[in-house]
Amino acid sequence: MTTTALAWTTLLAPLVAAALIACFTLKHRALSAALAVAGIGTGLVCSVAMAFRILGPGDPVREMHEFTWLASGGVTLKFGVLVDGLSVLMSLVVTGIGLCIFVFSNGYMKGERGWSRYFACLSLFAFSMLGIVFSTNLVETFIFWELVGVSSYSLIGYYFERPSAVEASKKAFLTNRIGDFGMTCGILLTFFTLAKAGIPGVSPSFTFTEIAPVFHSGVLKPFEADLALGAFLVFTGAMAKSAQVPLHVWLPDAMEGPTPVSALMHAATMVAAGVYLVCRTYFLFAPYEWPLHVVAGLGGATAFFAATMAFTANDVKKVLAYSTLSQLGYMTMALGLRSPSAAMFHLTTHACFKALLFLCAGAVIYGCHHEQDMRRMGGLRKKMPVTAWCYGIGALALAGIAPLSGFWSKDAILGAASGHSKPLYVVGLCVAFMTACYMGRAWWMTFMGEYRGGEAHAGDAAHAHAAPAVAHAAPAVHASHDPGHDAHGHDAHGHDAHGHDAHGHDAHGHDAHGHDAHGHDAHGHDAHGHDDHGPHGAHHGGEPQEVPWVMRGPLVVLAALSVVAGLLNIPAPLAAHGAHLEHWLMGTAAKPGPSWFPEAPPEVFHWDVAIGGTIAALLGIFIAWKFHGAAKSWSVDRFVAGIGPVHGWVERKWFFDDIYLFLVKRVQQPIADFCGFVEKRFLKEIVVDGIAVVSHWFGRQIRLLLDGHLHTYVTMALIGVLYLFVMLFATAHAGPGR
Amino acid sequence: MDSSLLELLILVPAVATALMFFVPAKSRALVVGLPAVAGAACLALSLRLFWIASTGGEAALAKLAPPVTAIVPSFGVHWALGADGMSAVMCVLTSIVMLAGSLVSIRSERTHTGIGDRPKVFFLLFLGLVTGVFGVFLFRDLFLFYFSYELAVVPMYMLIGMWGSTQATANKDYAAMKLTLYLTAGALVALVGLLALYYQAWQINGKPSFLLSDILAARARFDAGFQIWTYAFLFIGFAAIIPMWPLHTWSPIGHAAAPAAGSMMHAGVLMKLGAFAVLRIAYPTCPEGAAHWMPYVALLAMMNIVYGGLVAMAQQDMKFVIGFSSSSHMGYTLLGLASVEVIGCSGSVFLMFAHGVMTALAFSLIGFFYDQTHNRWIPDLGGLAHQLPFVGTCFVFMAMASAGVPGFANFASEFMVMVGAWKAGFVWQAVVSVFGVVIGAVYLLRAVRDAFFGPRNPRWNKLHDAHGLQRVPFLFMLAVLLATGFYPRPVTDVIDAAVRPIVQDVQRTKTYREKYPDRIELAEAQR
Amino acid sequence: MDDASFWLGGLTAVTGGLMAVTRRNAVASVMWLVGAFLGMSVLFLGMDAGFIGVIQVLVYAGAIMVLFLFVIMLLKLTPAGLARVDRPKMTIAGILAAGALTAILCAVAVASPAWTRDGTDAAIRARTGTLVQGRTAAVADRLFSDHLLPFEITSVLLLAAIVGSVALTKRKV
Amino acid sequence: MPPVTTAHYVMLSAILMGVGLFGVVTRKNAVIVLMGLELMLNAANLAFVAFARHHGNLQGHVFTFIVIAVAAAEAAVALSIMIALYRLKGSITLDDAQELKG
Repeated sequence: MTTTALAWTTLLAPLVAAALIACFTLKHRALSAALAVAGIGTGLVCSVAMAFRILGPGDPVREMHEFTWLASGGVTLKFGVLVDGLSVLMSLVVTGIGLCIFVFSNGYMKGERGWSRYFACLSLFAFSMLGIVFSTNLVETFIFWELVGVSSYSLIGYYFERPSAVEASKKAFLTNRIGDFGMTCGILLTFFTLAKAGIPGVSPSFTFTEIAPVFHSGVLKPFEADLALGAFLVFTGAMAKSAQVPLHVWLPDAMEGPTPVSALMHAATMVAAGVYLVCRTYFLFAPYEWPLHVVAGLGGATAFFAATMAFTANDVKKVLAYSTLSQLGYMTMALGLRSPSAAMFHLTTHACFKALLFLCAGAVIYGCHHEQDMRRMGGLRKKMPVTAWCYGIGALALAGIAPLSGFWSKDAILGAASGHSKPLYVVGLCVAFMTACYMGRAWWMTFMGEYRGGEAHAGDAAHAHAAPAVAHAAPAVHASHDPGHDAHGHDAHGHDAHGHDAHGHDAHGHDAHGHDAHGHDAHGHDAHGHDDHGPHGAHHGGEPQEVPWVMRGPLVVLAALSVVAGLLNIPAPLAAHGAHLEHWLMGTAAKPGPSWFPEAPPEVFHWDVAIGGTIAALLGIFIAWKFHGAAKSWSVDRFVAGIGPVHGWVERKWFFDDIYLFLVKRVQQPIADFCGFVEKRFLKEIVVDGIAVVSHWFGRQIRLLLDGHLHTYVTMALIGVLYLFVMLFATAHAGPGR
Repeated sequence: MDSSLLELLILVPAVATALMFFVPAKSRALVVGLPAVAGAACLALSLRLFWIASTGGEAALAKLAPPVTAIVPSFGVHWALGADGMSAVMCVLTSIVMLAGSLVSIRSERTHTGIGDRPKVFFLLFLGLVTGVFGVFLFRDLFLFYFSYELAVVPMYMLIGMWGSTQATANKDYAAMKLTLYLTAGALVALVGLLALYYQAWQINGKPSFLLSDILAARARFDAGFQIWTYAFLFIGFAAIIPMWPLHTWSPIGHAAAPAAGSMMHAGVLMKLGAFAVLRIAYPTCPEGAAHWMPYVALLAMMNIVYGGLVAMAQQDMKFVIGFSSSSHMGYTLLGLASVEVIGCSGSVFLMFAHGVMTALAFSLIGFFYDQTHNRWIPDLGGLAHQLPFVGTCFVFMAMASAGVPGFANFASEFMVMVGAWKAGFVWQAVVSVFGVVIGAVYLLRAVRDAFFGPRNPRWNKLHDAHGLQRVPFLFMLAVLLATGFYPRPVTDVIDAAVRPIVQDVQRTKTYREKYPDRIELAEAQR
Repeated sequence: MDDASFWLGGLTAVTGGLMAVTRRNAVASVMWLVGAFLGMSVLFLGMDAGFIGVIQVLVYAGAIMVLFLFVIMLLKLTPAGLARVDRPKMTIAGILAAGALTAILCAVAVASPAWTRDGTDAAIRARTGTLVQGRTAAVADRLFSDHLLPFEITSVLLLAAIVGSVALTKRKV
Repeated sequence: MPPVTTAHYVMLSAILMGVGLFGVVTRKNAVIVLMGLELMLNAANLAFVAFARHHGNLQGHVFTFIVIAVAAAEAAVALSIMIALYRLKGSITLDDAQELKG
């Protein structure tokens, strides 16, 4: 198989899987899961094969295969695959992490109703994401960009009976649409500016390999303003997908989807698409200053704000969501600091440990019977040892503790920052500190101390009303019909019905079900998942327990990856050849043409940066231990009181949601209503119906002539005849004839 | 068979209409089967036509045209048929909607709101309408063209008036009257333009002839002023059916009041006649006029897109949402036409196809649940995906198509329009049209959320999902959208070949060159 | 042209007509109308239109008027129903219009030299070479040659009229 | 007294037409109105015959013959309508029949 054929296979295998599931195996759970896993597995195998071909010690190669997708009026839109170091790396990330998560889903989604739908959407997502990865041109990228948005919509809104999930999916889609709006404009602006420039020998094209050289040739000087704007507009697409301030608001809400989805899309891969896009189109940005400054600034801001928000989150997933935001900010910052390879490196390591963390969170949620509130966890280290260890590794990697993978990539970014921009370096250090701190907080709240889930909470009665009865309308039957279910030991833990009683559902005929012990997978999706939900009336029954191996396996694999992924790019003094990844990425275009990445000195290890970052991380862990660890010597409440209103701002997520809500409710909807008003009251009732009323009035007047009396008609006819005669003779006599 | 392909395309629906008179009204199977069979036959013929177009190009299509025969020599009415890529695609669209429409109507037997009563008359009118539509797409004689145009428009009055909805928001009498008045008034305005062409060509050629080719032969001697004013009449007349803002108010209520198959035909095909006629008649006969007016039309198109979308956002009735979204989407068609660029106009034609199928799917789905719920008021619905998983899934797909998601033909066509508009220098209009996609997503997702998602609503527990054969039309239309969306090139190549000479004609005019001195020239795509 | 028959017939016809449309008694109207028709017949005969003149008496004065009489007898007409139209404005307008129309037609007839100067017997004979004789045979000759189709269609019309009258007057069973 | 010419006949025809019209316009009773109509038809017949003589052919006669036949048919149908009307309304006053007014 040629390399491009491998790429095509990687790309299409998940699509085929999705199509097969949608068409044939909707009713067969095992088959659907097998197909999906097979699809992504094929992708992984092919990616590995490609990696061996592309990423040799010698000069990296680039291979491409394109066909015309649409051509009209001199504009040709093409489709194809572009295989080089960048795309192969990303493809490895997507398929590798993807495979882990697909497998994990087999356990996590046990008993869900839309099992096949889930796997079809997951496969569709993998297809779309791989499409971005292998895309050869801006339009193809955009197409898959949108498809990623769609599959994300379908997965965030997976629990479509839960209004909050539907709302979140819509928010994600629309926010991404706003980014896409900018991106479309950017693509068109770039394309037509190039067309206007009329560079000899280069036909206007969307294809990277064709337009990239032009940007480095310097002939585009007169069009600098337009092209810089185009680059920025392309970045707005990345801004939405990679959740940069101010288009980040969808990501925390996207946690409404099943946890594996959060792991795959909203942590590891999809949100990295923005970073990947900027890397892929770095030639658009490299020649200009201000777009990259904006990128760096927004990245820094995102990193910082998101990190603060992570402190106030009590949902085990939301902490990770904010952390994702923050890390994406890091990557974006690196992009803005002209070190895309550092960004890609961090993307890769982050994908490993963030997927790991999310899957651990998923395991915790699963183990705690769909409890997501960290305040009612604790002590899980003893009950779920594997999960806890994995989480610990992931958290340390995220915090950037040497020699785990996160350390190396974070160091690369901090190194770039210290070289280019001191303020951003300070921000980077702050974020490193905060990251370690909130991850420490999450660790101690979740895994250390005593289990708090079993305690009864005040306000049960009040909560009983808050839990919508609807949750139970969904049939709580699947688990009990699932033969494999017992093997996981759920029954042993007895999801006793009392947990439901606390919700006040007795009146809903619960007893009739007789098997509500298994209801955890179908009920109560409304009842949890909101960190502002306050204390739940009761947990969903039973003690937490370790998850089955189908879920533990991926955790272990990802944990191992999180440890070793840093090896990809150990910088120069520490490794013999140094910075392999950088070599692959930087050298991507060394042979076929001018580099797409800016020329930069090879990454070297800075001891000062490494020590600074490590100190910040250790300090963060220490402070977290002081607040949340066994000692609890410092009080969170006193700290909150100390910082005054800032805590409130953080809790309100720095008011971004409020601003958007205001825009939607107070700006967009009134405009729509105004247009509706104009349509109904003005256009329809005044203009159109007005014309009708006027003609009707005339009709009524004329109707009076037709009074039903024959004589009137005869007389009128007579007058008409008379008129005709008069005209006839008058003209006949006037004319020259006769 | 190829030699009489075009005649057959006209005759099959015409003969089916005639046969329908003799079908016993009691025999439900025959009454529904005849249009379905005719639809299948038309689809086969249209696909054959499309195949010829895509393998042989315009030259092969030109050979299909039967010899021109004078019907009324004294007035110059001729039996003249002709097809190009544009008409081939539109014929395929019409056949798809015709087939799907008749298949969808099989279901309505059980209910009272569909076409449960007097199905024979319904399908008689339906087939008559289709005959007219095929006539518009295929006749190359202005008289027969206009005749077919009216033939297509008038049955809609009865379809809505007799089988329409009686809801207060969409009163069928009001809707039917409004639609008919608008469309016939528009047709009359266009008639002024057509007659102007006829007389002008008569004076130049020295013989009366409604033949499009005769008029085109005389075009070289039409002066610019004549072209500009004639174009204004033609365009405004045809714009009423597109429908261009502010002539659009008949359309949403027309959609809303019509029965499912009627809405499908109406939104899916009828609305496309206007833009088709502009490209077929107005552009070639009055290129100076096209060059002169189109920048202003681009502004109105912008209005269509944004205003239509915003009004759709303010709607609560499902059919009105789709209705206004149609008027928003047709804004893209207008913008594409206004761009006077090959890619823009091709995009318009492709969008007509894509939107036709998409909107037919939308109305068939709405019809499906409306037949059972008797309710389209979005706040009353909710959670329908629990009871109607299949229909719900299709609806989500439809909404995605409508929101311009890649993978559906709508995306490709709208993107072409945007490229065309930008290329023509209508940068702001293009930006606004891109933003229209965002607006579209807002109201469509909102409609999907409120109608299909959310907790199970026990009020709708008695609803039946589509099963077995009932799924066929929905899947069929969805498959068409996806197939052309995944690989649009076969369709766009055919359209492009037909549109290119028409547009290039306009681009060669004096007016155009004066208006766009710094036009971006792109190398023609290598085929 | 036969002057005497013109003045006699014309006077009878106009008088009969005027009386017919002004009588309050419907039967009297019919009788006056019969008189008018007889006058017409005289006019026709005076123009050598023998066939038409006879037909006029047979069909009009005979058949049609008898039909009128029958109907009037059947209908029990009340004097109120026979009164004049009681909306004077419209009536006066009608009368004025009718008068004006008549006046115009008369003026045209007088003003047209083709009808006055060239309308005498001598002038007609000089111009056309003959004065047509509307005898039965001559009319029939034209009727059954050039005008056969209209003639036949007339029979269809009459048939339709017969069927129509029966259908209209038949009582619902 | 000048000799009678075609113009005389045309004038007579016009006068008879006027008389018939006068009847149609002034009378309420459908039967009388119908009589006015018959008079108008006759006036037209007169003109036909006069012109036939004027032009020296028999076309006018043929036409008159057909007009008489049509008049007979018309009278028959009209009178049956009147009978139907009378049954419906109890009178044949034209003002009573105005169902189709605007």
